[in-house]
Order: sequence, then C-alpha cells, then structure tokens
Amino acid sequence: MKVAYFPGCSMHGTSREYGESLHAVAEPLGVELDEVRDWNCCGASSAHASSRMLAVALPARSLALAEAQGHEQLLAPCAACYNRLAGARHEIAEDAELAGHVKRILARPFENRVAVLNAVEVLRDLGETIKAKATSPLKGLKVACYYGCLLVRPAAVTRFDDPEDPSSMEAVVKACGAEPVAWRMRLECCGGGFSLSRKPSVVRLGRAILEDARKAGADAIAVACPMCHSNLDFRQKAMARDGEDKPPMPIVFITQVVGLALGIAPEKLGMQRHFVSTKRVTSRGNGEATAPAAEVG
Amino acid sequence: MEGTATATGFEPRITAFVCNWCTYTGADLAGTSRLQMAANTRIVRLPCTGRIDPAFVIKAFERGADGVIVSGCHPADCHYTAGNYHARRRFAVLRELLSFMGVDERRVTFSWVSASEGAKWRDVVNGAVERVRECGPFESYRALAGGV
Amino acid sequence: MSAHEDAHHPVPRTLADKVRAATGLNPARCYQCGKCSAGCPMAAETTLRPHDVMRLVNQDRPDRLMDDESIWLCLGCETCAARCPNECEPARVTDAVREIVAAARPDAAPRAIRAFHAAFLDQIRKHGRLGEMGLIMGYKLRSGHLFADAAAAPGMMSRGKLAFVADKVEDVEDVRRIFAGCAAHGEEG
Amino acid sequence: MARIGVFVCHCGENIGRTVDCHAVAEALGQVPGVAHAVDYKYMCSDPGQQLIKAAIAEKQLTGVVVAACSPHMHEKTFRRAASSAGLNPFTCEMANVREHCSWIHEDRASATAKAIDLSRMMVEKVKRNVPLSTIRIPVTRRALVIGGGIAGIQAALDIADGGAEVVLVEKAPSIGGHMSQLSETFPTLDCSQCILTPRMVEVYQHPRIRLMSWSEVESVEGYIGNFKVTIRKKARGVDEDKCNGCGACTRACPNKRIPSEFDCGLGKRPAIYVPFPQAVPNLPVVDRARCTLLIARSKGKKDACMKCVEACQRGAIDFEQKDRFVTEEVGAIVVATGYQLYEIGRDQGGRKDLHGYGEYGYGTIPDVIDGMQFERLASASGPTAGRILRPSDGREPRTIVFLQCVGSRDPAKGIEYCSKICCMYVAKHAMLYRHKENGGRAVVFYMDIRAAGKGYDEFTRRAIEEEGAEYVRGRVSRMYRDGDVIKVVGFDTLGGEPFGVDADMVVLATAMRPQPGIESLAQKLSVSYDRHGFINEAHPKLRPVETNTAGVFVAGACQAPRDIPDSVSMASATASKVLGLFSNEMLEREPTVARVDAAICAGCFHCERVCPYGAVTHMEVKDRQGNVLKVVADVNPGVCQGCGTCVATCPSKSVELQGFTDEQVWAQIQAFLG
Repeated sequence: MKVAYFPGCSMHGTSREYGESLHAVAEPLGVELDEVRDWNCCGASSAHASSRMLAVALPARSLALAEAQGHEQLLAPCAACYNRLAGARHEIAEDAELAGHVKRILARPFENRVAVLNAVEVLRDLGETIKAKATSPLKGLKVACYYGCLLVRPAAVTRFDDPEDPSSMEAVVKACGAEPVAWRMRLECCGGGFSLSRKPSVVRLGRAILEDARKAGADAIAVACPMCHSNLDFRQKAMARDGEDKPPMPIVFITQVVGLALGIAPEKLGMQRHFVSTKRVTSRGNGEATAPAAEVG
Repeated sequence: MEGTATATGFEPRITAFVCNWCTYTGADLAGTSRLQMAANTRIVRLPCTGRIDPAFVIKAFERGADGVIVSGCHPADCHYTAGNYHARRRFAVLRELLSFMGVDERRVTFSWVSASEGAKWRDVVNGAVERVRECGPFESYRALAGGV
Repeated sequence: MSAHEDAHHPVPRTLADKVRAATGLNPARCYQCGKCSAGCPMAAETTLRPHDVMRLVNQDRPDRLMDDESIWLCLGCETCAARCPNECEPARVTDAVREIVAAARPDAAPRAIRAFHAAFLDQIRKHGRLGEMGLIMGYKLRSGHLFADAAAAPGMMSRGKLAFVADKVEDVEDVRRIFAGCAAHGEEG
Repeated sequence: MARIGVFVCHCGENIGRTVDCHAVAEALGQVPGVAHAVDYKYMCSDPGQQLIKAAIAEKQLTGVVVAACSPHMHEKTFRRAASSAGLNPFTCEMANVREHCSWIHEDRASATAKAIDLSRMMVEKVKRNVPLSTIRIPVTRRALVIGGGIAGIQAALDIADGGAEVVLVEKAPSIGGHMSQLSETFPTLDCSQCILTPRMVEVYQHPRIRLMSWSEVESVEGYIGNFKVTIRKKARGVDEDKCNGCGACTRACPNKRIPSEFDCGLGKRPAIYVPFPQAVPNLPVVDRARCTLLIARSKGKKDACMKCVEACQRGAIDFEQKDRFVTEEVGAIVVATGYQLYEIGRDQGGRKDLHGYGEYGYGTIPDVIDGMQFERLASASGPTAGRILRPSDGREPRTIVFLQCVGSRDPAKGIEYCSKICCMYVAKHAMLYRHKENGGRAVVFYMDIRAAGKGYDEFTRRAIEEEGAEYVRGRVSRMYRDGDVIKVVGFDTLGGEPFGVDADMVVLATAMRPQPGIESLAQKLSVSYDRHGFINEAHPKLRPVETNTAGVFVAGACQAPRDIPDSVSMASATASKVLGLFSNEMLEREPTVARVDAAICAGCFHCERVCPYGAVTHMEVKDRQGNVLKVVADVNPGVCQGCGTCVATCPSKSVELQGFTDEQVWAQIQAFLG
C-alpha cells in the first residue's frame, strides 16, 4: 500500500514521537509513506476562524501537490490536518462555485481526486497484519481509546466510522492484544486550539477526560491527534486537582501501541518523549513477562 | 404559437405526456404547494404511461416541440399494476430510435414522479427546460417534416 | 445571483441572509430545541450557547453577537452539528458569524485568541508551515503573556520537541499568493 | 359543427391573480367551434354552475370546457351540472389552469398564454369527444378489512352492523393491535383492556364478521365492487375447530424462556402460546422456529418433546398443518394495518433512509426503553403486574427521564413529521409513574407540548400542576451509563443553563411509523404511499378516508400518525363510505374503456397479452350463413379498467380508448404546437 504522506507541522515538533512511531510501524505493515513534496500547513483552527476560503484553499494546495505526485490516497496522521484536508475535499466536491474560486486561487491543475485517510482508519484496515505480526501482544494492558472530535466529526467528511459509536481504534487495540475499556469521554473535545490562548478550558476539559479514563480502569489513553496528546500529556500536571495525587495517566499514540505490539523498541517509538512517563505501557510490551508487575513511576 | 424568443433568450416549448394517477396528481401537489417552475410545458393527461404511444413523442417533435417529457408512476406503483412496465420497455427502444434519428437526447426526459412528489415534478420540469434551452430551437427535424 | 442566494434574497440584507450567502445554510431551520447547547463542551464557560447564536442570527442581532466573546470560544468540535436534528450546522454558522463580526470589528475577539490566530497565520504566511518556536514567540508578543509556559521550555527541549528551525515551504510565494487570493475574494466575495 | 362553451374561472384570487381570465375567455371566443366563452369569479359555485346550464340550453352546446382547477377536484361537479342540463357528461372536460398554471407561475403574460393554450387543447379534445354512458357493474356486498387493531375492529363492526358481510384479516395471532398492549389510555385514563376487550368479543361473535387471525393478504385482483382476494391462513399448529382455548398446552410447554413479542421482550412466553390473556380468538400458536420438537425434526433427529400434545385433551395440536390459501370475493377493501414504533436500536428494519440514535447508545444502555415497553411495565397484565421496575435489575427507579420527539421531528434521522400522540402518552406515563411511586421523580425533556384534542391540554397541565411531573424545555444531547445510573446530558433553554439528570430509567417517546411490509401490501392493492410508507389518501381535506384506487379505503394510523379517538372516528367514517358503496344495486363506472373495431382487427391478440385485467376475449366474426370469417379481439367493458396499454400496443390501431383516443391526443398536440 503506497500513500501520499502529509506529516503536518507538529510531526517534527511537539509530537515527534507520533511521526517516529508511524514510520517505525509503517515498514513492517507494508505501508510506503511518500511525503507530499513541498506540502504546506493545513491552517488548522486558525484558518477557518478567519475565512472559509482560506480554510479550504490552504489544504487544497497540498491535495493538488499529492495529485501531481500521482497519488490516489493521502494519509494525514494528525486528526486536525486530516479533518481540514478531508473537509476541503468534501466542500470542493459539494460546492461547485467554491471549487471554481479555489481552483482560480490555487492557479495549478487540481481535480480533487485524492482520497484523505487518517492513521486509525489505515491501522484498522491492517488489523489482520498487526495481529499476525504482534510478536509481543500487550496482554492485560487496558487502553482507553480517545477519538476527540475532529477524527470522527463532521460525519459527512469523516466517513470511516460511526460518529456516535466508533469502533476502529478499539479494533486496533484488540489486534495488539490489549484490552479496550468502555468509557464515555472518548468523543468529547479536549480543548484543541486553546492550548496556548485559553489554558483553563483545556484544563477543565482534560481533567474530566482523565478522571473518566481512570474510573474505567484504563492503564493508558490512546490518541491519534497531536493536539489531544499535548493537551492531555504536556498539561496533565496542571489538571491534577490540588491535594490529589492520582497515578499519572500515560497518553500514547495509537501508532506507539501498535509499535510495542510489533516488538519495536520503545526508543524507536519515541516513548521517552512523553511528559507523563509511559513506563506502565512499555513494561507491558516487548516480550517482558506479562504478569502485571507492580508499577513504578 | 411559435417558440417565442423572449428577452431572456430562447423559450423552448415542451409537451409533457403524464399519467393521471401519479405524475398528474404530483403536478397538482406541486400546484397546491405553490412550487414555482418554468412555464414552458403543456401537460397532456393520459390514464397511464402504458397508454402513451411512442408516436405521440415523434408527432410532438414533428409539430414543432423543442422537448418532450414523459412521466408516470414508479415501477411497481402503477395504478393498473403493469402499465408502466410496458412503457419502460417501449421508451428504452424509443430512446434508441430518437438518437438514431438525430434527436439530441437532452430533448427527451423520461421520469417517474409519484403523487406525493410535487417537488420532484418541479425539478423534472425545470431540469428539462434547462437542458432543452441549451440545445436551442429544434429546427432540423421540423425542416425534414415539411417545415410546417 | 450566486448559488447560495435564492430568488427571494437577491442582496443579503439581514444577518441570516449574510450567513446563508456565505455558507449555503438556512438558519431558519433552527427550532430552538437546545440539543446543540446541551452537547457543547464550552457551554459551561459561555453565555451565548450555539442555540442562542442561531436565535440571534435569525433575529438579525449582530450587535449582541459582537458584544459577547462567546462566539470566539467555540472550539469547532462539531458536536452541535453532529447532533442537530435539522442539520443547521451551528458550528459553520458560528464560523460565518465570526467572519462577519471580525470584518465589522477586527478587535471583537478576545486578545489572547486574536493573538493566537494572528501568530498562527503569520507563521504560515512567512514559512508556509508552522514553526512551534515562531508560533510561541509570535503569540507572546501579541498576547502579552510573555512568561506563559516558560518553565516548560527546558522539558520540551530535552524531549526534542522544540524544532528551532521551522522547515520552510520552498515555493512559499505560492502560499502567500493563496493568502492574497483569499483576502481578495474576501472583499468581493 | 361543434358548439362548445368555454367557462374560465377566476377561483377568487387563485387563478385571477396571475392569469388574465377575461383575456383567456376572449381568446377562446375566437377559436372555431367555440360558441360561448365567458369568465366568472367562482365557476364551482351554484351561480357558476347555472351559467353552464343556461348556456347549454340557450346555445345548444355540444360540449363544455371549464378552465379552472384540477379535474381531480371538480370534474364530477361540472359533469353533474352539464348532465342536469341535458348534455352528455362525458363531453364536459376541465382545463387545469390553477394547479398546473396560475399557482406555479408568477409572470402574468406567460401564465395567461399557457392558460389559453391549455384551454384550446381541451376544446380540441372535447370536439372529438363522443357521448358516452356510464358502465354499470354488480357490487359484491362484502368488505375485506386488513388489520385487526382498534381501527380495523371499529370498521368491521360498523360495516357488519350496516348489514354487509366482513372478512377481517389480522397478521398477529389475536386481534387488538397495539391498543391491547396499553395500560391506561389518555385523556380519560380508561383501562385499555376494559374498553377494548368487549369490542374484540363483539367482533368474534358477530354473525356477519368472519375473523381470520394469524393470516395475511397474499394477492388482490379485480376492481371496485369485484375484488378477488387470496388470503394466506398461516399454519397455527393447532386445529381451530378442536381447540377450546383451555391453555393446558401452553402451561405444559417446557420452553418458557422465549421473549414475548406482546410484552416487547420484557416478559417471556412458551413455544406454544396465546399472546395475552384476553386474546381473541383464544387459540394458541406454535412458534415453529423455537419449538424443540420441530427443531429436532428439521434436523432429522428423533422427536424430542411432545409435552403439549400429551397435555391436550382434545388432540388439537397438529404439527403437520401447512399454510392454507382462501379466496374471498369482496366489493370494498379497508386498509387498517396500524403503526409500528421507530427502533431505538441501530438497525431501522433495513431502511437506509432512517438512522438510529448513537448519542442515546443505540438501545444498548440497560433501562433505556421505549414507550410501549413502559406500557407493558405499567400494565396490570404485564410481566411486572403493573409495577414499574428496571428491566436490568428489577429495582424500582427513583428517577425516570422521559424524552419527547425521539425519531419524530428529526430530519437528520430521516423522519421530519410529528407523531402527534407522544406528548399525550408521555404526560400519561409521568402521571402513572407518580401515582405508583409517589416519591419518584419524573423529568420530561420536551420542545413543544402538542395536546390539541378535547380535554388533552388539561390532561398535560394536570400532569405538571398536580402530579408533579418536571417539564424541562430542551432536547437531550446524549446519555451514557455511569455505574448503574444513566447520565442524561440536556439543556434547559428556558432557564438558559445546562440541565443534567442522573436517571434510573429513561423512556424514549419514539416516532410512529407504518407497519413493516406496508409497501408490498400497497402495491398488491395498487394504492400509492408516501416516502415513509403511509398510505396516500385521495384528498387530504375532502376525501380523507378514500384512496385514489376506487373501492380501497383507509382507516387509522396506517395513513398518518393518529391516536385512538381519531382512529375510531376515522374507522366509522370509512365504514359509512363502504356502506354507501354497497347501498346501490349496481355500480356506475367511468366509461373510459377500450373498444375494438372488429372490421380492421387482424386478431394478433397483442392486446390480450398486455392487458393486466384479462379484459380481452376472442370473438368470431361470421357471415350471414354463420361461417366464421375471422376471430377478432373483443373487450369486456365490465372488466376493462381503461389503462389504454392495449391501444398503444395494437399494431393496426384497431382498438381505441374512449375519452383518450389517438385522434384526441393529436388534436391536443396540434392545439399547442400548431
């Protein structure tokens, strides 16, 4: 399977480990990532907060570049980029007048032929391969699968799963031998773009997500979005209510979970780059005795 | 009355052969719902699409129609149980004949409109008028038929 | 007459007309059932919830939408649009209202949020991609939160999460032309 | 030379606003063959009709064209007026210049030009009309009622009391429909069984009603007054004559763990069962899919269990019974198949255009039930003998949340209409719960309370003012299980605040939909239905209980969401229509039927093959000596329905459809195009 790869701006910065783990698992799973040459930022929440045209034209440029590279499918692992790219493709397909304006502004050949995929969708479809190659299944590891918002909504754009009752990430986690837990906050927003400009909201929303995951007995929360990851991992300390010392909740990327199950070394998956220690997860993977040893740190 | 080329450009004249039980009633519903549509069509009511003889369509073109609509009940909904099945088969053949005779396919519209689909009838009419307007006045056939 | 306007609204006059012209959505479909606001994660922090925004659009009250920061606190999480029985898409209506309000009063949004969006778009205009360092610097200068998260810098650095040099888009001119094209479209759009 | 009168109607403003009626009349006045052309404000009014009668007499008119509304509205009115003035009614036609012209165009010039064209087309057609006389056909004075709910029961009783025979076909093992599942009924809180069971017994004992339960309509042929209906009597596994309904077999059956459809899965029933104690007929049915004996037999194994056969004193159990087919001749058919509730689960009965409520858990959250399940809990004959208990753990719920409009008024889920009865039964449910559990909290999430019947609004006010039901205006965004509590995430749009409730039970007031399989039944009856499957009435205001197919009538919730009072009054209205039909000896039918010209018919009988009604017969043409010259086709006017398929098929054009001849169609084409 050969796909155009749209890394997105955070893949080299705050969520390097998402990029590293994606590349680490892509090869064994037979996914060839051909980066879109000269891709540009998808505009995320800021573009569509200022103008609908910009919010569509920016991602459209990257779609046009992927098309020029002869690709039929484009993988955007970051949920925000995936939403903007798939959203742009959907709006251009639905609104002929908008499409006309975008093509004029882009001033390059563009027929909107490239389908946009997200990482969860791709991993779900590779479920059998993952199960087959899972040399060190994460037995006994309880994972809360967190979709957030842009991965599954709006339904017309993100058609890969049921927006109110998704099951793709759970399927991937099961394929890795781990056990998805039933919890309720998996579709609630984490505060997204307010990470810098309005921290209290992110703390309030993130706290509710962490508490629910703990209540469901999860050992870790799996995410597929750099913004959700940074809000729940980097800001997790701020979310602890004062005077409470609840055990930290590791926030791992779904690609890291798959990487561990495939027996890839934690360093190659960037497990050391998290703010909240991922020891509880890594000790479970790469062939160590899967007896639930006492957790440390 | 010739196809009047009014100020907004060419106004096609379109004959619509419809069945009484579904499309005619659907057109009535479009009326009671005040759904605005192009005024280029004139409806000829027949009991069933099974009654619509392909010769009517050809005759309409011969007398100067720019477009023809044929519409009746959805398959399986026919008031006479099977009339529209015969019609479907007949018009599949007629479509071939018309294109063989050089009549642009966009001039003929076949559709199924039920008694509760007023909006669909409006869309069928407006769609047909737009497509026929693109084709322009239907001179070629009229010249053949003795330039009446 | 653009595809969004229909026969009855040739020139957008009311706020609802403008929203409809911009998005193709019909705000009048909203029957104020409150289901969007019930699911809105920011309902606890805002005074004007999604169904209030829809009400004020239908009542043509841009003034009340301008004097309140609620529309700027929308996360764009699409929960309201997913749950709305009439598919009014309050999220996209809020986007359109923000565009209209910002055009009338550029400083309507709270300073921190304006600073973030400005810093973000400035980064893309300059490099075509977002350099996190550049974003944080740009945000701090504009928002005045000079020392926010300063303590986090070393942690970020040690984890290799601070990309100093924002890798640039070679044809950054192309990206800048898109910005200009959209801005031009914005005027006559 | 034809002498035709043209009468252009203003219809008050309806036509006059966009069509210049006077100009139309004047234009038609110039048309050769038109002897009289006037316009008038209200042609269908009495003075309007007088104009027609006077003109016919004065000018010896040979035909009339009324340019007004749709023939579906007033063709009969004007034909009656014409014939009372001595003109053959079938030479009077209408040009539809309202629904097909004035109402759908704004530009006065093009609307007036179109009205003139339409009127001229009709004049040319009427010139070629020939006087026809109605066809008289016999009427079978027996009615078929499909569906044994309260609507079907009422219709059957009224028709039978009116002296006609009735065949009542019910798909389920017993009649009673959904009403038999209800506890009390609004607005009077009558016990449903108490007011329904007497009617059911009345049906069973009525000399002129033949009840066929556990049966379905297989096929329908014929037409008004002369339908031939084939009914499939499904195999009960019990001989109806021998069984006296003692119930020994149902008690003896060891497999009692099967979810009862009657109790919506909350109660259990044996493999041979009677749906509910007051069932009519009181005959058990063998559930062939779940009976261990039949399962064993289907796998070719030894007979596993014969408990019911042993228990039955009268040897009534008969596993060899097969479906049987019965044919009935009836003159009228009443469709009264009732409703089903929208599914709270993910699957919507296979319908792609309907979606479930993922945000409410797709029906997977325990103790989230629908209105009918609540009825079964509240019903004294229900699985919990009337105590409201949680299906999951049997505990009494301290807080129940009721959600209005689940499915209804929700275009995103595929249903845009309001189901009319939920506001009332939710108020009733809240009241019943508060009566039974005085300390319990009943919270109702609503948008608008629609209680417009007699005593209805007072009923909902009583639930709020005296029974302590808490009404919160706002739709719930989602709900989820938290421990053994259901968290309901709502919003109080009047108070302007989020409004959450921890509920022990949630009742979803789900939308009313027509019964499954209504589409195929409608096609068997060649009756039209709307997008949702509700049967289309002939005219929403003027002919609400008839359908466009003569002789087929409709009653109850199969036509639109409807409560019991409306269903009963509609059923009686339908019965009066049926009795009206049966009151005349012979039926008059439109003479628009096909006629063969024996002289030019070559006897290829293509017409016979395409005729859906088998109206074409073979006729020998003989010379004076009686030798057969040729065999030609001949149409039986009594059977022919006038669809005209034969006319368009006939290679030699030797069959004509009276009222829609080829010549008349050419004339209309020429009148328009020149």
